[in-house]
Amino acid sequence: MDTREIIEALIFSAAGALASREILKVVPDISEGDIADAVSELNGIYKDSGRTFRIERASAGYMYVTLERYAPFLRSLHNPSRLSPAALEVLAVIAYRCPCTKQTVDTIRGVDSSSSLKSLLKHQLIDVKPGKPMRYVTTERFLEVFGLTSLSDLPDLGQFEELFGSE
Amino acid sequence: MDTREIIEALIFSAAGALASREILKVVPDISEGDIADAVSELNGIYKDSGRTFRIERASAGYMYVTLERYAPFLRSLHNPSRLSPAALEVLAVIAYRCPCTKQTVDTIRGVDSSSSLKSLLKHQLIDVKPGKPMRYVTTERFLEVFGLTSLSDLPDLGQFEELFGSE
Amino acid sequence: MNPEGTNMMHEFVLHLPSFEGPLDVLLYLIEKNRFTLEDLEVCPIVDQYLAYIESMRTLDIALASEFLDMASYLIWLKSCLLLPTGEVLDGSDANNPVQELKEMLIAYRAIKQASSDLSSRPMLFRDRFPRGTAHTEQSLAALSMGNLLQALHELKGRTRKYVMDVLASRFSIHEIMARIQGLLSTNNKIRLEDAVTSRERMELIGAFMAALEMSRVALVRILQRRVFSVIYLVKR
Repeated sequence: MDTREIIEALIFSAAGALASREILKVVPDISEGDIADAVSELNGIYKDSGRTFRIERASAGYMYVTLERYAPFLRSLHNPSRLSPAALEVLAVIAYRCPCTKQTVDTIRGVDSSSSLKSLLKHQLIDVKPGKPMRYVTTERFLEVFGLTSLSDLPDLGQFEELFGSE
Repeated sequence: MDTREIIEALIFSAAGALASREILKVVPDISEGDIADAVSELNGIYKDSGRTFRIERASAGYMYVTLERYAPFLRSLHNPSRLSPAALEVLAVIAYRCPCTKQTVDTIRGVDSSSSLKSLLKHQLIDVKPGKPMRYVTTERFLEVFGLTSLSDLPDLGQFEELFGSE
Repeated sequence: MNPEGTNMMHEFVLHLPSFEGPLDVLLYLIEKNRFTLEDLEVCPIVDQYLAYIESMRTLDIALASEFLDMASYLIWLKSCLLLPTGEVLDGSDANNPVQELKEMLIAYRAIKQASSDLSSRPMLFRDRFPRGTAHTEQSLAALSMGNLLQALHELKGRTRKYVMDVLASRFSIHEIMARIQGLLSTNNKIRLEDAVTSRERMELIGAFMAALEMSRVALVRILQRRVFSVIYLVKR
């Protein structure tokens, strides 16, 4: 049996992202690089045969996602919950400034952010960092949702970082 | 866009089996027969390109399954252990209130917590403290899972309630 | 109200849902006046902001307190600019209030930009959908602090007041009293610190209060030979 196909079956059957180390546990004698190669070969096959999904590299590993152009059809099936502009702003502050307190978020936005923080916590896009005072950080889920492999993938905000050093 | 591909994306993104009527809602002007045809064409494509999964017709609708011959690999894939919402509640009570008796947990939750306690013990997230009455404490593993260095790292509950209690 | 004001009022009403806060309103006004943040004329912006607040009030639209806070801040700022104090507010001084406002706006504009960048990325569950999974229970590996806190919060919503009273203190005096009683069932005399299981100050205080309470209801006698020496609890 081909290693590539075993890797496909593994990622396919996983609930959510599958970490490379999980794959390495099951398929011995291969490297991280072999997995990446297999994944790009598989994506090539999907592309050539007109498939509607690809394997994506997420922060936590590999996961299957559908192509963007099918989203209009899928949305009606999933009824996705939307993030409000306020929640997106809060998320942006936390992403660029994490860990940070609610007070920092409120100060930068000029308004109270309680309800956005609540909704982001519920969606697991942010988490509470252990310790006091209570500070917020973005989650792996956040990276997955926005297709980032790490926070350093975020575009540079220039002056912003100068204005606010991290807490 | 090809109807067949839309059907593929729909079944692909569904949690579990997807009923034909759900597909008919999204893709108008097709019949049940068209869906069945599309599915068998897709399965043909998967077979020809050596894919490890097929779409199967189940009583509840269509769903993706991996081929049987990959099962040995999938079984050895670490099956992530899961925690029910009830167990999470019990864990939270014990974390903030340890050491505490089962009776305390039950009183706070207003329901019997036996099975949750069992599951938490099995996952080594809590442990029994020697002595009488039997009292529960969180474990090192608990600290690991939540990224805490000690219980005093737990976020301030009052601060969290300020945020969440404002409804 | 003058025609211009009425006009503005309608304009604001049309735009209202998209303002995320007072800073957002200010950025909108700055753009509308074709000012840049670097070359900002404060007075017209202040006036227009105040007109906005006024029109909202006239229309009986509830404004978040932040909008009013900003209004009073801007009035103060304008008065600084108008007073002939001789001080020059040219943006070079770190304590310059105009500079402070500019920095607030620059930071907010950066965040607005960042949030629109985020929103323009192909988002999971909006533009890309993961392969479906039927799991609804939380995977142990994905557990977060937020999950734990939310679990407690939901619990509180269900069982109301009692929970928080109990959870507010990690060391209940009743529990420590029960512990002391347990210890005194096998010994006639114990040290106060034997009733303490952690090294936390709060628990020690709790144990002391428990001892006082037990002494009050004549369950124990408290003995201490000298100041700061060991405190003993003796069964009565």
